[in-house]
Amino acid sequence: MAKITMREAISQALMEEMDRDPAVFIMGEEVGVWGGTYAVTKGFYDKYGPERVKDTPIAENAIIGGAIGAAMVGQRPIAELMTINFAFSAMDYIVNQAPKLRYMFGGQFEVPMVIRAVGGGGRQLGATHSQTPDAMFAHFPGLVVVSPGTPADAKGLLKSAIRSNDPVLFIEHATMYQVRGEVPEGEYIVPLGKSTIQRSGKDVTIVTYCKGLELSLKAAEELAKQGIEAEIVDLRTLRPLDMGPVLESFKKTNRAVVVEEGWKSYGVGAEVVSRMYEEAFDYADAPILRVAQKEVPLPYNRSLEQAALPQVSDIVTAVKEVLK
Amino acid sequence: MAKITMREAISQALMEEMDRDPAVFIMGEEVGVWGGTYAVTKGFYDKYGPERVKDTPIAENAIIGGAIGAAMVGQRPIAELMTINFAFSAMDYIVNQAPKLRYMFGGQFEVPMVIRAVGGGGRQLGATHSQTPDAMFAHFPGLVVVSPGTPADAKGLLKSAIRSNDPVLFIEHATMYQVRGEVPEGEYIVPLGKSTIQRSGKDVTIVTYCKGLELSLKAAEELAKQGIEAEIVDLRTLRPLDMGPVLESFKKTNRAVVVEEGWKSYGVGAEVVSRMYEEAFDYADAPILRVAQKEVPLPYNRSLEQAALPQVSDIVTAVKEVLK
Amino acid sequence: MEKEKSLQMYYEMVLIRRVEERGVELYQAGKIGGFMHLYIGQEAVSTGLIAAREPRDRVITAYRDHGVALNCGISANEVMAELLGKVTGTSKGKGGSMHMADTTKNMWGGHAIVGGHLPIAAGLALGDQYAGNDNITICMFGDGATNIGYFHEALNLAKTWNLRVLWVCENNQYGMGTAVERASAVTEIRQKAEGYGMKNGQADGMDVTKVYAAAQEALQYIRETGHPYLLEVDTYRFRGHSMGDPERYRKQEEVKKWQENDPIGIFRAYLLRENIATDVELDALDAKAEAETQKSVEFAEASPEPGLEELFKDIYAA
Amino acid sequence: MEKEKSLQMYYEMVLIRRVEERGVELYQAGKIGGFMHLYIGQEAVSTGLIAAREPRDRVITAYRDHGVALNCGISANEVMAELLGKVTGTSKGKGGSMHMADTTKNMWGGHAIVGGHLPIAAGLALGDQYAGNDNITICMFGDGATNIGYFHEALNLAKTWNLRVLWVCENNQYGMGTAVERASAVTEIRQKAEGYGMKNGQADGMDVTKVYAAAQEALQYIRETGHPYLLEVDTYRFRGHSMGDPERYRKQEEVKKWQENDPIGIFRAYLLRENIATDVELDALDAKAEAETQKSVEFAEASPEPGLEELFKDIYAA
Ligand SMILES: Cc1ncc(C[n+]2csc(CCOP(=O)(O)OP(=O)(O)O)c2C)c(N)n1
Ligand SMILES: Cc1ncc(C[n+]2csc(CCOP(=O)(O)OP(=O)(O)O)c2C)c(N)n1
Ligand SMILES: [Mg+2]
Ligand SMILES: [Mg+2]
Repeated sequence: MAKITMREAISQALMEEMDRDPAVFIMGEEVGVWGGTYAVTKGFYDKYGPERVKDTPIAENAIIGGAIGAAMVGQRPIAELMTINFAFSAMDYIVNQAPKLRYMFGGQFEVPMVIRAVGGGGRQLGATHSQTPDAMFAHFPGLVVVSPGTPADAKGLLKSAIRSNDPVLFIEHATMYQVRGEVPEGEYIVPLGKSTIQRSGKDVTIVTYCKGLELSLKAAEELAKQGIEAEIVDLRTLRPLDMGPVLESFKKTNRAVVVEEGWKSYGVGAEVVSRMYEEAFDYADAPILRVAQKEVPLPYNRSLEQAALPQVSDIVTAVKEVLK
Repeated sequence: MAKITMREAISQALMEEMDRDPAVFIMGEEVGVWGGTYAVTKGFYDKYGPERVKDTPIAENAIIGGAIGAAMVGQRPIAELMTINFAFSAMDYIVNQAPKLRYMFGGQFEVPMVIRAVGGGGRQLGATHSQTPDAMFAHFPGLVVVSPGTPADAKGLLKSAIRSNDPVLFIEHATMYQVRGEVPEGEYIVPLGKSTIQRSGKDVTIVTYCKGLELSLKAAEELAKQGIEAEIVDLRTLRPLDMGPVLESFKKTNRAVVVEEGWKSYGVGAEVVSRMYEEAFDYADAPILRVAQKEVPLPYNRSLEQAALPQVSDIVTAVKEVLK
Repeated sequence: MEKEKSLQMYYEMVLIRRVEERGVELYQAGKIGGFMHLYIGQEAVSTGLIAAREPRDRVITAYRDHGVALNCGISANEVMAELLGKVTGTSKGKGGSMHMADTTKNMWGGHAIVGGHLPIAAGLALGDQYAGNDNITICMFGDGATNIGYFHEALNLAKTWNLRVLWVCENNQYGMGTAVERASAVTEIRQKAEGYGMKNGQADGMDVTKVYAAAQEALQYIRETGHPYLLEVDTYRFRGHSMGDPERYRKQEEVKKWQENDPIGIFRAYLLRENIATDVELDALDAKAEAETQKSVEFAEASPEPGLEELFKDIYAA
Repeated sequence: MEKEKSLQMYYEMVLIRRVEERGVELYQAGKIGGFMHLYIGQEAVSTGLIAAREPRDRVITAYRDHGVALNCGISANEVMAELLGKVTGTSKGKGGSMHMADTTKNMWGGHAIVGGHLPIAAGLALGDQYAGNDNITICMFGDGATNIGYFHEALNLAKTWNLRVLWVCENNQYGMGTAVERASAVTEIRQKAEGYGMKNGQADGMDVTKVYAAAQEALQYIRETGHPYLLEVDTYRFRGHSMGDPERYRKQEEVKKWQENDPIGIFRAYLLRENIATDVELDALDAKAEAETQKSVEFAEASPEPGLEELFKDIYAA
C-alpha cells in the first residue's frame, strides 16, 4: 500500500468523488486558482474547471448558505472554510440551518453537503486563528462532525462524508497535512460514526482523535519503554459519538485518559468522560483524566503557545497519574 | 422584601445601573420604542431617550461588534440579542473578538460590555428559535457566562455583570420572566463566578442552573413527599465555573444528578460531571446522571416539544435511579 | 389580464385573508402556538409575484409565509394543519407557522432567521446554474432583512456569479417596530442594488396587477440575461408584527390610511371596473374561499398530532 | 505640502519598507512565525491617511498593519519586538504581526478576521458619539473585505446613526489570490457606498500626496457633517499575500508594472521636483530609517520572551 500524506489522502478522496459523481463540486476561498491555502486542491482548477472548483468571495455565510441551497436542490457541494475559525462567521448556517432543515420541514429537505475546515493551533497564528472548537459543533443534532487522525481515515471518512445525505463538518488539522500513512488506493470507505482502536494495550485506555492521536501514539511509545501498554481509541467522529470501542477498552483497562487539543472546559473530553462513567461506572479504578489545552486564548509567542497546547509529556504524566 | 418578577428584577438592575453610571447604555433590536420584545425595557426609551436606549437595525454583528468598540473606548454598553439563537449571527464577536481582545493585545484593550440574551424552549417557536446552547459559549476563555435562576440572582448578577470589566454573556430564559421571588431593593450585588445552594438536603445533590433550577425545585418537592431530601446547587455562572458548593454537597450526599435544559451531548452537564469525578471520585456511590434535552431539533408541535424538553418527572426518575 | 388567471389571483388573495383570520381565532383559542406572522394587507405581493412565475421557478421566503404557501399551491388544509401542529401539515407539525414548505410545489420554505434564507436562495439558484437549467429562484424578504450581512453576501454572490435570483423586498415600512428610516441608511430599498450594480425596480404592493407586471418584467430580464434583479414592493401589514404586538411604533391613522388601500378591495374594484368579472362571480369566489377555509379548519382539527415516534425521525437520513 | 511634514512622511514610508524587509529576513531565519502580511508597495496609503488625521482620531486596520503601526507613532522597536514575539512588543508578544496596537497612540489594532474590525470601528465611533466629541475613526480594510457581511452591517449602521468613520478601502486588486472582479459585483469599490447613500471618493494610492489630500478632504467632510465617508484607495502589494504565497494568480508583468510606480520613488521624485527636499536630505532620511531598523532588530533580539507567567495574564480583568 502506498504511504502518502494526509494532504494527498484528502486530495485523493476529493478527486475520486468528483470523478465518480458529477453532482460533487467544491466552493470556497482560494480553492481554485490558488490551489487551496493548504494546497489540498492544487491542480483541481485546471482539471475540473471553474464550474466545479469555485473561488468564492470572502463571505462565509454565502459559502455555507450557498452550499446548503445547492444541496437542497440535489447537488453535492463541498464547501471549504479556509480555517475552522471562520466557522464563527457562518455559524448560523453550520449549526442552525444545515442540521435543522430536514427536521423542521418534516423530512422534505435534504442537505447532502460537506463543510471542510482546517483547525488547530501550533503555528503561531494567534488567538483568533488557532482554535479547536470541535465540541461546540458536536453539540448540535442533525450535524455530523468528523475529524480524522490518520491519512487512511481522512480518505475513507471524507469519501463517506461526500456520499452522506447529511451535512457533515469535516475537520482537518493544520499541522498534520504532512503526516504519512498507508492509504488504500481507489475505493476505500470508512463509515461515519465509528470509533476504532488505533493501538492495542492492556494497561490504560487513551481516548482521543485528530491531533490528539498523533500525540497519544508518541506518548504510548514512551510509555511502552517504561513498560506501560496503552490502548488508544480514536473517536474519528464526534457526532454521532460511538462509545463502543471506548467502553470495551475501558472495561479491560479500568483506567483512562482523554486527550484533545481544544480547551478542557466544555470540550470533547467532558462528554466522553461523562459517558464512560454513565456506562461503565463500576469499571473505573481511578478518576479518568483529561489532557487538553490550557484555558487561554492561544498566544502568538511560540513558547507560550506550546505551553498552552497539550504535549506528549502531559499525556505521559496523566497516564502515570491514573495508574497510580 | 418585595416579591417581584424576574422581568421586574432585570429591569430594576438595568435602571439602577443606568442611573448610577452615565457610561451605561442599551442597544439592540426593539429595545426602545417597542419596549423590548419581552417588555424588559418597557418605559426605558421615554425615561432615558434614544441616546441611551438605542434601537438598532437587524444586524447582530453590528450590535455586538459595535458594542465591543464602544466598550473599548470606555463606554459600558449593554447589547441585547433578541434571543440567544441570534448569537449564531454574531458568533465571531461573542467568542472570537470580545473574549480575546484583552489578551491578544497584551492587556491594552478592555471590553466592559454585557450581552443580554434570552434563550430556552417551551414556547413552540421551532428548531431555530428555541435553543439553550449555553455550553458552547462557556467553552471560551475570556468570556463570562451567567444564567440566573431566580429574580434576586438575576438582579444581583446583572448588576455585577454591568460593573465587570470583562465581556459578560447574560442568558435569561423566555419562560421565566413571570417567575416571582424576593428581591432586595436598591443596591444588591451577587458576585459573578459563585455557585450557591438553593435548597438544602442530605440525600442527593442536584446541580443545575436557570430553567433547570425551577424544574429541580419542583422535583425536590415531589421527592420530599417521598422522603428524599435533595440538595440543589445552582451554578449561576457557567464560566468561570465554581465547583466549590457542588463538591461540598456531593461529598456529603455521594449521589448526584445534573439538570440542564440544553442537549445532553457536549452540554453543560458533561463538564460538571467530569469535574465532579476529577475532584471527588472517591465520593461517588453511584453514576452521576444527566437530565437534559433529547437530542433533537426542537419541534413546533407542543406535545413533541414537551417530550423533548427535560421535565420534572425526568429529574425525579433520575434521582431515584442514583439512589438505587 | 386574462380572466381565468385574474379570478384565480383574486381567489388566492381572499383565501389567504380568510385562512389567516381563522388562524387568529385559533391562536386566541390556544390551538396555535409559537409565533404567527400574518400576511394580511400584503396579499397582493406574493399573489402577483407567484402568478408570474413558471412552475419550475422556485420560491423561498421568510417566516411570514402563509400567503406564499397558498399561492404556491399548497392546500389550505395543509397550511391550517401545520398551524395546528398536526402530522398532516406541510411539515408534519414540526415546523409551525414559520416553516411551511412543499418541494413538489417548488416552495422552499418559510425561514425564521431574518435574512438567513438569502444565501440559501443564492444556493438554490447556484444548484440550478450548476445543473444548467434556467429556473429562477424568487426570494422574498422584508425591509428589515436588508440590513443584515446575509443580504449583502447573497446579493454580491448572485451578481458576481450571475445567479438567476429575483430578489423581492417586501417593504412593509417596518421591521417589527422599527421604521425603515430608523434602521436603513437608504429608505428606497431598491437603491441598495446600486452597490451591486444590480438591475432593480419598484412596484406598488397594494395593487396586484402592478406587482404581477413588475414580476413579469423582472423574470423576463433574468431569464434573458441570466443576471439577478432586485424588486422592491411597497406594502403594509395591517396587523401587528406577530401575535401580541403592542404597536406602540405606529399611529392608528397611518394604519387606517393604508387599510383604505386594501389590496383585495383594490383588485376587486379593478376586476369590476375593467369588466373582467362580475360581483356575482367574485362573491362566489369569496364564498368558495370561506368554504375552503372552513374545510381546512375541520381538516386540521380532525387530523392527528404527530406520534411520539416522530420526535426522533428526520434528524438524519435514514 | 510643508517641508517638515513631507520629510516625516517620506521617512515613515522608508522606515516601513526597511522594517518589513528585515522582517522577511527574520522570518526566513525562523525568528518570526505565523502569518506575516507585508505592506510593501502600499506604504503611501497609511502614510498619507494618518498624516492627515488629528491625534485624537482613532485608527484601526486589518492584519496588514506594520505600516499603520509605524505611521501612528509606534516605534520600530516595539513593532520588531512584537514580530519576534518578545515581551517588549506592542502586545507583549501575544499578538504577533497581525495584532499591533497602542491605545496611547490611538492605534486600535490590526485585526485578523477579514472585515471583522469594521463593526468594531463603528463601535469606536459610537463610543465617541456617545461621549459627545468629534473624534473620527479611520478604518482601513482590503477590497476582499468589502464582500463580507460585516462590511454591510457596519456601513449601514454608520450612515444610519451618523457615526464619524472614515472608511478606507485599500484596493490592492486582490484578496489573497482572488482579483476584485472575481469576488465583487462592482469593481469600483466606492460604488458600494451608493447602497448606503454615503459620500465617497477615490484616490491614487501610489502617490502619497494624493492620498493625503483625499484624506484631508474626507476628514473635513466628516468633521463638518458628522456623516461617514468611504474612500477607495487604489494600490498594489508588491509581495505575496503573506509569506509563502505561490502567486499563481497574477502575472509577473503586472507586478513589474506596478513596481515601477513605487510609492517611495514617486514621492521622492516629487519632493525633489518641487524643491521641497534635496537628495542629501532624503539620503539622510534613508540612512536614518536604516539605522532605526537596525536598532529595532537589535532591540527585539535582545528583548526577553514573555515569561510563562504571562500565559495566564490578561484573560480577565484583574
Ligand atoms: C437574525 C435575526 N435577528 C432577529 C430576529 C427577530 N425578528 C424576527 S422578525 C424581525 C423583523 C423583520 O422585519 P422585516 O425584515 O422588515 O420583515 P417583516 O416582519 O416586516 O415582514 C425580527 C427583528 C430574527 N428572527 N433573526
Ligand atoms: C472571515 C475571514 N475569512 C477568511 C480569512 C482568510 N483571509 C485572510 S486575509 C484574506 C484576504 C483578504 O483580502 P483583502 O481584504 O483584499 O485584504 P489584503 O490582504 O489584500 O490587504 C483572507 C481570505 C479571514 N482572515 N477571515
Ligand atoms: Mg418589514
Ligand atoms: Mg486586497
